[in-house]
Amino acid sequence: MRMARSTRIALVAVVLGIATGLIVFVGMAYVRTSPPTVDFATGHRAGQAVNVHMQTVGTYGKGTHPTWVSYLIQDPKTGRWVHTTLLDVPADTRVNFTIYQFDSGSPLRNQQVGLVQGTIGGKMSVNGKSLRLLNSYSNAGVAHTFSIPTLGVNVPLLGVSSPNLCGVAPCSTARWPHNVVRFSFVTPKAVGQYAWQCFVPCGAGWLYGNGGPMQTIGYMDGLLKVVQA
Amino acid sequence: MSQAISREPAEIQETLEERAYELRAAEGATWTGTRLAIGIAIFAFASLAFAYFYLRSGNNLDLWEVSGRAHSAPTAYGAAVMAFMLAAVALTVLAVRRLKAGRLIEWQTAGWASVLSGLLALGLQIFELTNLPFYPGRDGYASCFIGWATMNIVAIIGAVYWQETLVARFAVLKRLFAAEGTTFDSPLPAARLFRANADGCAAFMIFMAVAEVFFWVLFYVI
Amino acid sequence: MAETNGSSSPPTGTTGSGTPEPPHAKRMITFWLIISLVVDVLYYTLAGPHMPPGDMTSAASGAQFDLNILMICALPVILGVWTYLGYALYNFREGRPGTLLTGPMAHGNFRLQVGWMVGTTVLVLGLFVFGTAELIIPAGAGGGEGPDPIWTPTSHTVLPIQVIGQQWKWTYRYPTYGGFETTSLVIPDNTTIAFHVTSLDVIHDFWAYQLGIKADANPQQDNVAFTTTHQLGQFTVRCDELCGLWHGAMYGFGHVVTKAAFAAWATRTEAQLAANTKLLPPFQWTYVPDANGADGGYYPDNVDPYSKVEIYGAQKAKV
Amino acid sequence: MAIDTTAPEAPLGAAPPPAAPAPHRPVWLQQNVLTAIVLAVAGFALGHWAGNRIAGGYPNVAGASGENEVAICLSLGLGVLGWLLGIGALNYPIAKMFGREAIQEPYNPSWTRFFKFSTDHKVVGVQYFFGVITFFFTAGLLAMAIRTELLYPTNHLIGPGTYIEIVGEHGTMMMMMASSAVVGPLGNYLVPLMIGARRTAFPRIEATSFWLFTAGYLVILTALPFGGFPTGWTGYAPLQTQASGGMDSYLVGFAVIGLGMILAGFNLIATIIHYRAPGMTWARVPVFVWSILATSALLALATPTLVTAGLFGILDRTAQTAFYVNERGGSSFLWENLFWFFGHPEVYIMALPGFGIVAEILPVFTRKPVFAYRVATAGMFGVALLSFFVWQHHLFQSGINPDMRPLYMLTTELISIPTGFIYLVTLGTLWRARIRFEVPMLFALGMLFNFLIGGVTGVFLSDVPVDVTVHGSFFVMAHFHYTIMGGLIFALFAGIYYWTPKVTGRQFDQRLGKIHFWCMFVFFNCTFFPLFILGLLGMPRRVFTYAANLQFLNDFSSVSAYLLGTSFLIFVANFIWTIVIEPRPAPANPWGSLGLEWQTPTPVPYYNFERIPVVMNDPYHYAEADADPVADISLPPPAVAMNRPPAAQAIEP
Repeated sequence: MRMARSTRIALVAVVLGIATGLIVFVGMAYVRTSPPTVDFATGHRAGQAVNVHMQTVGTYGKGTHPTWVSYLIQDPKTGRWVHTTLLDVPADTRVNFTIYQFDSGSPLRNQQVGLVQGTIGGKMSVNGKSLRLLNSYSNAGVAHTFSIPTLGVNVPLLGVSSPNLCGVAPCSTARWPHNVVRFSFVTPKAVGQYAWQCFVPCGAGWLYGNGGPMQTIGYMDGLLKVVQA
Repeated sequence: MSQAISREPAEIQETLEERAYELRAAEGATWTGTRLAIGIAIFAFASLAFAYFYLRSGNNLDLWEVSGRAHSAPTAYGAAVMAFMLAAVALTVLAVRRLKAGRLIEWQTAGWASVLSGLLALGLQIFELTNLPFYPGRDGYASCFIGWATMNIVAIIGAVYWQETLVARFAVLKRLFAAEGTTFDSPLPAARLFRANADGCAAFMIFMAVAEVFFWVLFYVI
Repeated sequence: MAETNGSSSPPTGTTGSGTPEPPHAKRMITFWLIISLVVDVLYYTLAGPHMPPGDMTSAASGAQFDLNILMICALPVILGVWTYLGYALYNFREGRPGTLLTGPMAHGNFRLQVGWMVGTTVLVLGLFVFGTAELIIPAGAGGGEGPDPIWTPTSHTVLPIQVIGQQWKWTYRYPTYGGFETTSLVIPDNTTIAFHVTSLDVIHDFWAYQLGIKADANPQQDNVAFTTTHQLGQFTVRCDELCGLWHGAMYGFGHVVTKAAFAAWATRTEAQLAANTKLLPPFQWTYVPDANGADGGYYPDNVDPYSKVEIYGAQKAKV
Repeated sequence: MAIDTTAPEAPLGAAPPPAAPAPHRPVWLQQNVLTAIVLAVAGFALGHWAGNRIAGGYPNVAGASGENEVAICLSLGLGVLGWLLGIGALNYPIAKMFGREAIQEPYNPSWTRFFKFSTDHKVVGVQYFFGVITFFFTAGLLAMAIRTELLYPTNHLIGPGTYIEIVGEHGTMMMMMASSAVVGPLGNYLVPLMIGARRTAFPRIEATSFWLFTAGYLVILTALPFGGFPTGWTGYAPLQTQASGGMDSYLVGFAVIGLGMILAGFNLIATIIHYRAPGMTWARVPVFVWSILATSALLALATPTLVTAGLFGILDRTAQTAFYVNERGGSSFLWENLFWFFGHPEVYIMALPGFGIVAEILPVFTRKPVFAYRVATAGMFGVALLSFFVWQHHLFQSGINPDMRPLYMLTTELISIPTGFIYLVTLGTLWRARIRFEVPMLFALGMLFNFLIGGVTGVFLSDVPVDVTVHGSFFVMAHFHYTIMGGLIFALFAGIYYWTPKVTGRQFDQRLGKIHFWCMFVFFNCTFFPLFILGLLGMPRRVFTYAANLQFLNDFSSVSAYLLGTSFLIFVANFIWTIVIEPRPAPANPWGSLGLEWQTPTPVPYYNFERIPVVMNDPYHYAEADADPVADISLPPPAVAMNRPPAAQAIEP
């Protein structure tokens, strides 16, 4: 145990240094796992509607979880599909959503979410056809929903009935069968972050179909960040 | 303390009284420890029994047992596992009695036979677990059965290991004792502690017998 | 060592200076009685009426009353210990640090010990009797009472509302209005309500804060909680049992409205939602969705006689 | 039975068989923490490979979910096994199978002994101290992250998924740490010294408990890279069954820590019962030892339920049984019952040692005997016994056995009676005392202050009608932080400041210690008291979103939490400076304690006592000038001296 004082100081410094380094490294690595945010707010002019394009794919096809179902958002500036579910939108603004839905459908766990709610006019357009309700037990079922429970927004997305499904994102609308769902709503005046999610139990392989991608931001859950434009 | 402190363990000077005192403490600790091990095992198995009765009496969605006896675990295997374990227990208890009576050859024979019987039980239990006629998540019974089989494997490994270390240690000690010209029924510290340990093992084995019979009845009979 | 080693009550010692000890116990007790009385009266008059969860319903005002009674019992206990600590630490502090004078020898005091045990026991049993009465008389005090509540309200007109928890939102079914299912919770004033709380997946907990209602939402369990509304207004609903990613976002607001307004709302909503209500499973107290999801998978389907059910309430397991 | 000092009837005869001499291993073959790391990593990799080999072919296990729970559990399990193998914890158990005696490791006075498998209870105590502190500070950093996220009501600095993971990780780590926080470092170090023993009953089991504790730390840390677990520390099923890989770390980690807890309690029980020095009757056992005995009983008997419940959880997630899945014949209530059957004794595992430390320290700084000694022990055992009968008070609103609620309300409120005993004892000890406000005393008094609030609010929670409002809210959170952080951790620091001179021969800077106390005390209360109000105002636990009008209180709490965190830096600085870098030698008995542990030389020799002491009195006779001394430790040298045989005499089961 007999060590010179300078040795002890050096030892303590090294231990503290390693500890601090580890903390910073782990902290940064952990924070870095958050997906990027697509910005629809910067440069927005008051009174102008915002157009958001998203797609849903049955399997993302690459990365750490290639089998997971996912949403993607198109960056309005570059036109590239970003693997994220975080988006900035301006407050008190009409947002027009266009969702390209590439996944197959199924009956719902709770048919209540088959109802279109919270959109302008209480309806959506599916491949150009206006609808207020999807019966998930008929036709192609419901593949996903886009729901913001705290804002009362709920839009079921019709499933694709073709067996030939896109398996690697981003999916090309020219190549793969899909449904185009359009709807609009007005963002709240209060800035804040609003959780949105999918209510279809589409996390295959998880209990109740609701684990994995269904509980991971960047896949089937996201935040609508309402900011002051 | 005025005298110099001996910091090397080998330098410690012990009086006869201290040696005797520590021996009694070690003996007592062995007794308490083995009984405490039984207590710990009781709480673990009681949790399983609780799960069994909770799921059975709750019979959630009529899913305690989906399709009656036909899909339960094979009774023959269960009975065989139990029988081999009961034999192991009986042999252990017998062996300890022989040990105390100074019948060392008989103790050794019974001890090894107990280990062998326990290993057979272990093998059968593992084989049964990997060849079940039902899916683990089929119903409450299936779940509890998998839980029991897993815990039984762990408990049998523990019990057999304990008995095996005893007979293995005996083989070594016997040579040393013979070299010193003493025998195993002597009041030597090593002999006393060995007997205390063997006694504890037998006590644990008796608990195992109770557990085997109890859970056999739960899973194969009622 | 025997407790009888101690000296008479209150514990005294003989070491220390020759001057007679001041009457510590009397001083402390006097101060404690006065301050307890003052604080209790102040609490009950000033804070009491505003304590949560308010008095919107019978359960809420019951909870508020209980909280106040407990506070009135607890404040003197806390003040007593603080008084004692403050007095003892100030008066019995060692003036000359560094010296190791000894305090008086007092191994124990039999009468004080027995008095303490009797006192705490009486207090505790009193609280138990009070708590039990306050649980049973107001029909479960707004807490979840399981599927077969034994403490039920006396009112003959109870409005049942089913609360369905799902990862991650609450929906409500009104069985007396055709079983429509909605995301808005509207309840009538001056009515006894039975909340039947259940879940379609993991455990949630339905907490209607201002109503004084809290009941776990368990899968395949009907957990009933009663209350009678007294006031109009808005109340908060939160999930109070960690249920996954959006547990923190699983909140909403409900409204207590007049009976007429409620009837109008319910009839209107029933008509509006009729198309979807037809698609819903028939109303039941509990529902059995598949453990697997839409795409199947956690448990293998069709390996044993267990039917593949995917929608809530569709069918029970085929036995 | 342990007070009889006469020799056994028969002569000792031949010496016990000589053990194999300690092998002289080259440095690179010696087992230490580095070999443990290497084998742990190897075991982890092997388990991962084996898990994928075994279960990778089953589509239900590793198909669509893209996650093979079997591989994760196996890699964690084999990793722990490799860790134990590498540190040398399994050397003797394996050697035993071949009939070998234990190898007596050569006495190692160098600092390297702290990084090895050591059977010296004093080394294990110090190892535990650093383990506990590391655990505590890691989980404390996570607490800072929690408070950071709660700075804003709806804006998220950390993000909801990460937030839930951090909340669960913080809670679980703190619970794991707190269940060994006192028993590990202080219990293992001090109990043999206090009862006059040269060793503990099962030193290898004791050492194994520590290395399982460290393994548990590593396992629970892996939860973060595996994606965390969304259930909080209570791990409620079926969310548990649904969660992703981090949940396996939780279940395996709790099982590993649980095994360590069982072993630690097991060893201490046997030690306290059988290794008390001659004359150390039950009526002379120090209160701290009583508290450790009560705690150890809970550790050994309550924890098996946790391990079993965890095993069921692991089976649900890997073998796809359905213990906790209602739709398959299981029950989500089963986990709640099993978990809380462990969980509530666990709460007292964390509270009792704190009582023990405070009751042990108060007489020293009041120069008085502990007041009503028997009431103190009765209180501790009353709490320990009752704690097995209260678990459903966590489930008042769950709908489980609603008709039994009055019973559980009664048992829960009854616990406040024995807890009240502790207050009687501590307050009685202060009566007409000569109180010295040294640093340990301040922490002990702080514990009394905080635990009072924690205890009284516990009565609120036990009252079913009030619980309807406060259950699952920040009120509960504040309550158990007041009892565990305000109770146990304050008591732990009292113990650390009190016994460090004994353990290290060095003394903390007392002024810095006082600053540490006041910062910690004030900011602790500023952090957690507002949480009571938040809970009453309707803020549930574990949420990242709250009503906008609660922001001030939350921010107040967050800022206080940062300052509370900073106060620990004072401790760290004090420790580094006055213990490590500029050691300040401590007097042999700086507080003037009569305790037996202070009668040993410092540093404590390997065998603690040159002669096994003969105890003549309890260590609380401060008031009596003519009282018998606590123990006679200066007996004449033995008439027949003999070298202790190197073989450990006890045979471990």
